[in-house]
Amino acid sequence: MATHEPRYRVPVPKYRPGDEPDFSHLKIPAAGQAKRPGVDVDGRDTIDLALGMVRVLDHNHQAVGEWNPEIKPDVLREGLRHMVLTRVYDERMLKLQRQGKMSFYMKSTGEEAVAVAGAMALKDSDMVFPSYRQQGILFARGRDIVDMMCHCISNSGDNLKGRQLPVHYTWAEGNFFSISGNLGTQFPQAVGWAMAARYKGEDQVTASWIGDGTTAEGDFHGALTLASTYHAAVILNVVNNQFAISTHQNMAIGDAPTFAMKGLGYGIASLRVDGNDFLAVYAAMQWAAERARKGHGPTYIEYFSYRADAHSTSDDPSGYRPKTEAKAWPLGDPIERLKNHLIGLGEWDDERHETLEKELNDLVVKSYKEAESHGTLHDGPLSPIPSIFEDVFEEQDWRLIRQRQDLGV
Amino acid sequence: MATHEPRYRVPVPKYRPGDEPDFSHLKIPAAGQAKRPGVDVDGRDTIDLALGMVRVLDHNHQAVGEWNPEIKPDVLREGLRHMVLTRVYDERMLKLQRQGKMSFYMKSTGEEAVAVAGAMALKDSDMVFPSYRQQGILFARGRDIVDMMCHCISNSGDNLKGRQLPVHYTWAEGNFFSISGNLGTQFPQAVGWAMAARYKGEDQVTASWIGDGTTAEGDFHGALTLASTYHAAVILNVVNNQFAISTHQNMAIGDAPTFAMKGLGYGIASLRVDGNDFLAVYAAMQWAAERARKGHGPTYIEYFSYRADAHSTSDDPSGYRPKTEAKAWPLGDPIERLKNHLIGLGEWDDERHETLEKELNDLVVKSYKEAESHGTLHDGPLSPIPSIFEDVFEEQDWRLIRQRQDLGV
Amino acid sequence: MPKMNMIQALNSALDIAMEKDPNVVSFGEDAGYFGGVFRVTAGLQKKYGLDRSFDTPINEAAIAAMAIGMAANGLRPVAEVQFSDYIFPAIDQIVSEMTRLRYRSAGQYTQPIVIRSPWGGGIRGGQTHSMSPEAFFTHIPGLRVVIPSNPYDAKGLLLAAIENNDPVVFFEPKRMYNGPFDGKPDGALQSWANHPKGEVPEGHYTVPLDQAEVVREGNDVTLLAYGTLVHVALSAAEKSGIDAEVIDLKTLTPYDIETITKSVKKTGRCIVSQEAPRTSGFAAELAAQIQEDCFYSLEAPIYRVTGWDTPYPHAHEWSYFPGQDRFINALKSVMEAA
Amino acid sequence: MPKMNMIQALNSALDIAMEKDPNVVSFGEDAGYFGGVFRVTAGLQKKYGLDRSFDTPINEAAIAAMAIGMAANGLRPVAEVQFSDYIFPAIDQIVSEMTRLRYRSAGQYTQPIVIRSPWGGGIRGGQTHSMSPEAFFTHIPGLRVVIPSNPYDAKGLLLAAIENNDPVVFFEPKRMYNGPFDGKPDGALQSWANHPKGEVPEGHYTVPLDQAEVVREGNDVTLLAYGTLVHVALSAAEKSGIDAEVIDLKTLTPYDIETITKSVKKTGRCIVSQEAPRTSGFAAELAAQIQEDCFYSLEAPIYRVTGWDTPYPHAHEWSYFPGQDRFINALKSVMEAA
Ligand SMILES: Cc1ncc(C[n+]2csc(CCOP(=O)(O)OP(=O)(O)O)c2C)c(N)n1
Ligand SMILES: Cc1ncc(C[n+]2csc(CCOP(=O)(O)OP(=O)(O)O)c2C)c(N)n1
Ligand SMILES: [Mg+2]
Ligand SMILES: [Mg+2]
Repeated sequence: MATHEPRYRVPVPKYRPGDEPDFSHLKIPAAGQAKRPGVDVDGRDTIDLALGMVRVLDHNHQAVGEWNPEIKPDVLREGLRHMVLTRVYDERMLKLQRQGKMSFYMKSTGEEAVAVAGAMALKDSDMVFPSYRQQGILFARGRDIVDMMCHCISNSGDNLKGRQLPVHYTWAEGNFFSISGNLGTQFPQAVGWAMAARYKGEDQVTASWIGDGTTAEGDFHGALTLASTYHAAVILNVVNNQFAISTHQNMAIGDAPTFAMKGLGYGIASLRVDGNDFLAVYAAMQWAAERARKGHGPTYIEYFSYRADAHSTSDDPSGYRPKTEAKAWPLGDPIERLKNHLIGLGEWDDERHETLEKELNDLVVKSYKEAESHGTLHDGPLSPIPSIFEDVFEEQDWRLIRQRQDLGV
Repeated sequence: MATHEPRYRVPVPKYRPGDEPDFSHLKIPAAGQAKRPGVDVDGRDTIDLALGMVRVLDHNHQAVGEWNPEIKPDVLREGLRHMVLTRVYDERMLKLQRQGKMSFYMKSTGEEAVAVAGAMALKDSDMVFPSYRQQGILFARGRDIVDMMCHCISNSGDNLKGRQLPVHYTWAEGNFFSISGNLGTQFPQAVGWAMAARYKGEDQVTASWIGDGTTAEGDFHGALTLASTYHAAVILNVVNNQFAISTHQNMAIGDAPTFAMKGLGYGIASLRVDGNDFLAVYAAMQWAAERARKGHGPTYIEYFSYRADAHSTSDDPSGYRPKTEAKAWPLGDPIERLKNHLIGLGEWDDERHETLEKELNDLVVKSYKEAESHGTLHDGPLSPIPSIFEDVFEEQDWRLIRQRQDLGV
Repeated sequence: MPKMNMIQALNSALDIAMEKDPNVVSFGEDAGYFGGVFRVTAGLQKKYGLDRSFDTPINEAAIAAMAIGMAANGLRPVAEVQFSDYIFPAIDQIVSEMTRLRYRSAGQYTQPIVIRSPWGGGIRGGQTHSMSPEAFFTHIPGLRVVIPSNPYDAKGLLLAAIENNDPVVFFEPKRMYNGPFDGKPDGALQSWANHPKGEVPEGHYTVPLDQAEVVREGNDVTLLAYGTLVHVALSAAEKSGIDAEVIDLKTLTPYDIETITKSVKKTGRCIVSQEAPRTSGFAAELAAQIQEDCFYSLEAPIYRVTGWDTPYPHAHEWSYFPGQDRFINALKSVMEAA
Repeated sequence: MPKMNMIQALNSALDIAMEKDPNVVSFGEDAGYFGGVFRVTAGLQKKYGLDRSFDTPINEAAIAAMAIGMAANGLRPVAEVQFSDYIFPAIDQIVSEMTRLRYRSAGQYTQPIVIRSPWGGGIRGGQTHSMSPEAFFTHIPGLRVVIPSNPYDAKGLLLAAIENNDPVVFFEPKRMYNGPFDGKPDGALQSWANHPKGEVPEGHYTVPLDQAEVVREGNDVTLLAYGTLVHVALSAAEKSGIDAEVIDLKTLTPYDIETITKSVKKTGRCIVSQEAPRTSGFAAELAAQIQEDCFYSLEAPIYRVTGWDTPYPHAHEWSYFPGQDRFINALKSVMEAA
C-alpha cells in the first residue's frame, strides 16, 4: 500500500465501497428559494441561479416558490406515466440483455425526470440532441415502443438497420437526433442546428444533453463558445448524476462550485436545478425554451441528480461506490416525489399507481413479444446483409461495389 | 450589398477601416481600486478581480493601491531596458524580413510589458510555455541575442537546426519551452509540466501564455480543467490584445464580461490586469507565483492590451481596422508609461532614454552582423542537410536511413 | 475566356454557389469580413450578409461541429480551416460524426458539407503551415477527398463538391494559388494567366468528383500525381525525355481506378507521388491497388516519390519537397528496372 | 511459468515498470481507483499511490497534453485512452506536438510516452467501440505503433515501449484480452491458459520494438497480420491446407522490413491483412513497400484482406470482420493466381 502523500491533488469521492454514505454535508437550498427572473435576463446576471438550485417540490411534496410551473394535474399524471414507463422499460431491457437478447443496454434509473419533464416542457417540434441516458424523451414524445425495442435488438425492424449499439436511437420524425457513442460531440452540433433553424426562419428551439463527466471534453467548450458568440436559440443541459462510469463528478468539476457556474464564463444564462424534481426540471426547461424562442439567446442548465444504477450493462458499481449510496441520496427518487406530490394534491393514490405500473409492465412485455416477431439478434431476421454497404455515400462507389462482391452478398 | 438582417448574431468590432475609433465606452477601472487578497484566497472568491482590473499606474504615472509591487528603481530600469530592447529588436527583425533575410516574423509591439514584467516576476528557474508573442521573456532572461537571430534566419547557428519558423524559439537551458505554431496546444501541456515538477519535489512554478482568440480552442478548456482538478502550480495567462489576426476579440469572448471571468467557471483564482502597466503585470504575476509556490493552486490571468502592429509579416491590418486605433487605445503604450513613471520618480529622464534606445539599437545591429557570420537563409551555411533526418526518433530507423540515401546526402 | 488564378476561381465558385442556393453558407477563422488569410472568401460577406459568410471563434472542432449541425438541418455549409495543419482538432468530428451520420441514422440525416483548407508545402511555412494530411482523410469511410491542381478544376470541383450530398474535404494547394509551380524553387514565379487551365468560365460548371484526367499522354510509364505535384510531375516528364503519361487524380476518394488502370496496363510502369511523409501515405494505397489490378502488366515495381518520414523542415524545405530531380530520378529508375 | 491472460500480462508490465522506475506514472479515464474498464491498471493506485496511478477528467486531448508536459519534464507517462475509437480528440496533440517535440526542439525535449488503448472489433461494440485506427498513426513521423497479439508479447512489448525514449501508441486487441480468437464467432471461447504465449514470466523482460515474428513457417505464401488477425490468419492457414508462412508484425512503425521481405522472397506470394477499412489502411503501406522490394520474386499480386470501407456495423459485425473464410478465400485466390 502506497504510503506517501500525493504530490498533486487527485480528487477522490467521499465514499468508497464499505463506507456508510452520508450526504448531510451537501448544501442543498430549500425548495422555493430561487428567484425566477424574466426570460430576457442578461445571462451574466444569473450567478445566483448558477450557485443556488431551482427546486419546486418541498419536503412535504408541495410545489412552492416562483419557479412553480403550475401545471395541470393531467399533465403531471402524463409525466408520471412517462417516467414509470421509462423505468419499467429500462428494467425489462436490462433483464433481456442479461438473457442475451441484446448486446448492451443503458438504464436511466433515477434520472427519468430530467428527460421526461424536459421533453414535456419543449414542443414536440423542438429539436433534441440527447445522449444515451435520455430515453425518457422518446416516451414523452410518443415514440412507438416496439420500434424502440426493434432498434435495441437490432432486428429487421430496427430503423437504423442494425448499425448502432442499443439505446443509440435516432428518430428524425420525432425531431430526435442520432445519438453518438462519442461523448460531447453532439453538444456543439446542436448549436449549429439551432443556428440553421433561425436561418430558415423557424422558431424551433434546440436542446442537447450531456453528462457531468462529459463537461471536461473540448467539445463542451466549443458548444458554449459558439452558443455565446452567435447567441443561439439553444438549451445546453448537463445531467450531473455524480458519476462518469467509476469516476466521481469531482474529477470534472475540480474547484468549480457547481457545473452551472461554468456557463457564467461564457455569459450564458445558467441555472442549477434539482434534477429529481419533475416540476423544477419542467419549469427550468420551460423558461429556457421561452427565452430561446423569444430571441434572448442560449441557456445552460445543470441538473443535480444521481445515477441510481450501473453505468451500463458492462459496469458493476459495487467496485467503486457504496451500494447504499442511491438510497442515501438526499434528493430522493423523481418518480416517488412526483407521485407523492400528486397524492398530496388528491390527484393520485397508491392503487392507481400500482395499476399504472402493471399496465405499463404489460405493455412492455407485450411490445417485446411483438418486437421479437420482427426478428432477434441471434436468429434474425436482421436488416439484409448488403445494407452494410448502403448509406456510406449517397451512392455506392466502385470500392463498395467490389467489396460487396467480395463478401458475396 | 446584402440588405437582410442577420438571422443570428455575428459579433462585429465597433470600428472598421475609415471609422474614427473612440474607446470612451470601455469601462476601465481606475488604478489602485482593485483589492489584493492573500495568495491563499479561494479561487471562487476572486470574481471582483476577474470583473475589475488590476492597475497600478494612474493617469499621473504614479504607482497606487494595494497591488503596487513596490519594486526598486533599478529593477524598473531593468524592465524598461528589456522592453525597449524587445521593441528595437522587433523593429529591426521586421525590416530584415522585408529585405528577405528571414521567411517570416512576428512583432510584440504594445505587449512588451506582458512578457517582460511577467518574466521578471518569476524566477529564472521557473518554467515558461510561451506562444509566439512573448519574445520579451527571452530578453528578460538574458538569452543571447545573436542566438535568437541565428534562429530567426535559420542559419548554421540556429539551435533548432533550421527546423522551425522564425520566432518559434526553444531554449531549454533558459527554462523556455518549445513554441508551437498550433494555437493553444501548449496550455494543457504546461499543466502536465507543473504536475511533474511537484512530482519531482521541486518548487518550480510553470507559466503559459496564449492570446484572446486562442481561448476558444478546446485545449484552453483542457488546460483549465486539468489545472483546477489537480490543483496544479501553474499560471495560465491570456493576452487579450483585442485581435486574432483580423478577428476581433468579441468573436471569442461572446457574451462573457471579460476573459478573466472564464477562470471562475473552474473555480480558479482569476485576475484581469492592465497589460500595458508594467507594475500591474509584475504584481499580478508575483502574486500568482507566490500562490503557486506555496501550494495554493493555479491562477488564471487576462492581460488587457492592444496589438499595436500587424499580426505577422503576412498580415496588413489596414484591411480590417482603423489605422488610428492603436493611438486611440486608452491604456497607452507600456514603454511610455513605465518611462514616465520612472521620470516621475526622478529615476529617469528623456536623455537617458534616448541613450538607451541608441545603445540597444547599436547592440541589435551589431548582433545581427555577428549572426550573419554564422550564415544566411539564402546563402548558408545552414545546418547540414542530413540533419533533417535526425531527432525524428532517438535513433534513425531503416526508413529514414533509406530516405537519406535516396536524397543522396 | 477570363483568366483567373486559383484564389479567384475558388472565390467565383463560392459566389456562384451562394447566389444559386440560399442554403449555402461559408465560415471560418478570418473568413468573414476579411475574406480569409488567402482571400478566397473575399467579398462574400459584403454581398451575402453577415449570416452567410462569417468569422468564427478559433476552434476547428467547433467549426466542424457547427457545420454538422447546420447540414443535418438542411443547410450546405462550406467551412474553412485556415491551414490544413490545423484540421486535426476537427478530425474527431469528421471521423466519428460527419462521415458516419448518414450511415448510423440509416439515411435520416445527411451531411452535405465541404471543408476547404489551404494545403501542402513549398511556401517556407515550416512544419505548421506545410502539411499534406490527405492520407488521414482518405482512410475515413464516407468521406470524399478532393485536391485540384489548377484554377479551372478548382472552380469546377468546388462547385461539384458543394452540390454533392456527401461530406467533402477539399484541399487547396496553396503553393499554386497564384501560379503553377514546376518544383524548382529558384525558377521565376509563374502565373496562371499564361496557363490554359487559368482560363476559367465566369458562370456555373462542374468538374466531376470521380474522374482523373490524363494531363499528358505517354507510353512508357504512368505517373500519378495530385495537387502541387501535378505540375512538378509534368515538368519532370518533359525534362526527362521519357514518354511518361501523367494523370492528375483530382479526387482521391473515391479515386478513378479505371483511368489509372487503363494507363498502367498500357505503359506497364508506374510512379505514384505525394508530398506527405511516405509511410502510409495515399501513394501507398494507389500502389497497393494498382499492383493488385495491373499485376500482370507491370514490368517494374511501382515507385513512390514522396516527402520523407519527418516533420516538414523549414530551412531545408527543398530537400524535403519532392521536386523535379526526385521525379526525374524515379522516372529513370523505373525505366531502367527490368 | 505462470499463465496469464493479456490483461494480467499488461498489468504485470505496468507493475514492473512502476516498481523499477519511480518516474513511470499511469493515468486515464477510470484508470485509477477502478483500474480501467478492462482492469488493465487494477491495483496500481493502491500499490503506488494516488499520484502515480490516477483517474482523469474525460478529455483525451488533455490526457495527451498532460503526458506531453510530464514527459518533457522527465516523467515517463503511460496514458490510457479508454477505447481507441476515442483517441481522435487527442490526435492533434499527438501529430502536432508529441511526435514533433524532439525534432522541433532539436533534441532539447524528448517524449518518452506510451498511449495505451483497447483496440479493434469482434466484441459487438458497434461503431464506437470497435475501431482499428492504426493507419492514422502509422502515417505520423516520429511515432512508434505497437500491437501485440498475445500475453507474452503484450508484456514484453509494453515494457519495451515504456523504456523506449520515443512516443509509442500501444493498441491492445481487446477481443483477445481473455483468450485468442480464431475468427469464428460461434466457436467456443478460448483461453490463454492453453496457449503457449499465455505462459508469461513474472519478472522483467522485453520484446524488441522493431522485430516481427514468423509464427508459422511455410513455403507457399506469406501472410502478414497483427493483433487480433494473427490468430485468425493462423487458423485459416491450418484449415486451408496451404503451406502459408504467417508473420506477426507486432510493431507497425517502424515495421520489420527484413523479416517480411525475406519471407516474401522465399514464398513469392503475399497476403496483407487488417481489420480496419481497406482504403489507405496499413496493409496498403505493406503492399506498396513489399511490391517495391520483392517485385522480382512475386508470382501473384499481393492481396489485401481487410474490413470494408464502411463504419463498423453492429448487428452485421461478422460480415464486416475479416474472419477465417475471408482469409481462406484469399489464400486460395493467391495460390491460384499465376
Ligand atoms: C470521447 C469519449 N471518451 C470516452 C468514452 C467512454 N465513456 C463512455 S460513457 C463515459 C462516462 C460518461 O460520464 P457522464 O458524462 O457523466 O455521463 P453519464 O454516463 O453519467 O450519463 C465514458 C468515459 C466515450 N464514449 N467517448
Ligand atoms: C490550431 C490553430 N488554428 C489556427 C491557427 C492560425 N492562426 C495563427 S495565429 C491566429 C490568431 C491567434 O490570435 P490570438 O490567440 O488572439 O493571439 P495573437 O496573435 O493576438 O497574439 C490564428 C487563427 C493556428 N496557428 N493554429
Ligand atoms: Mg455522469
Ligand atoms: Mg489576440
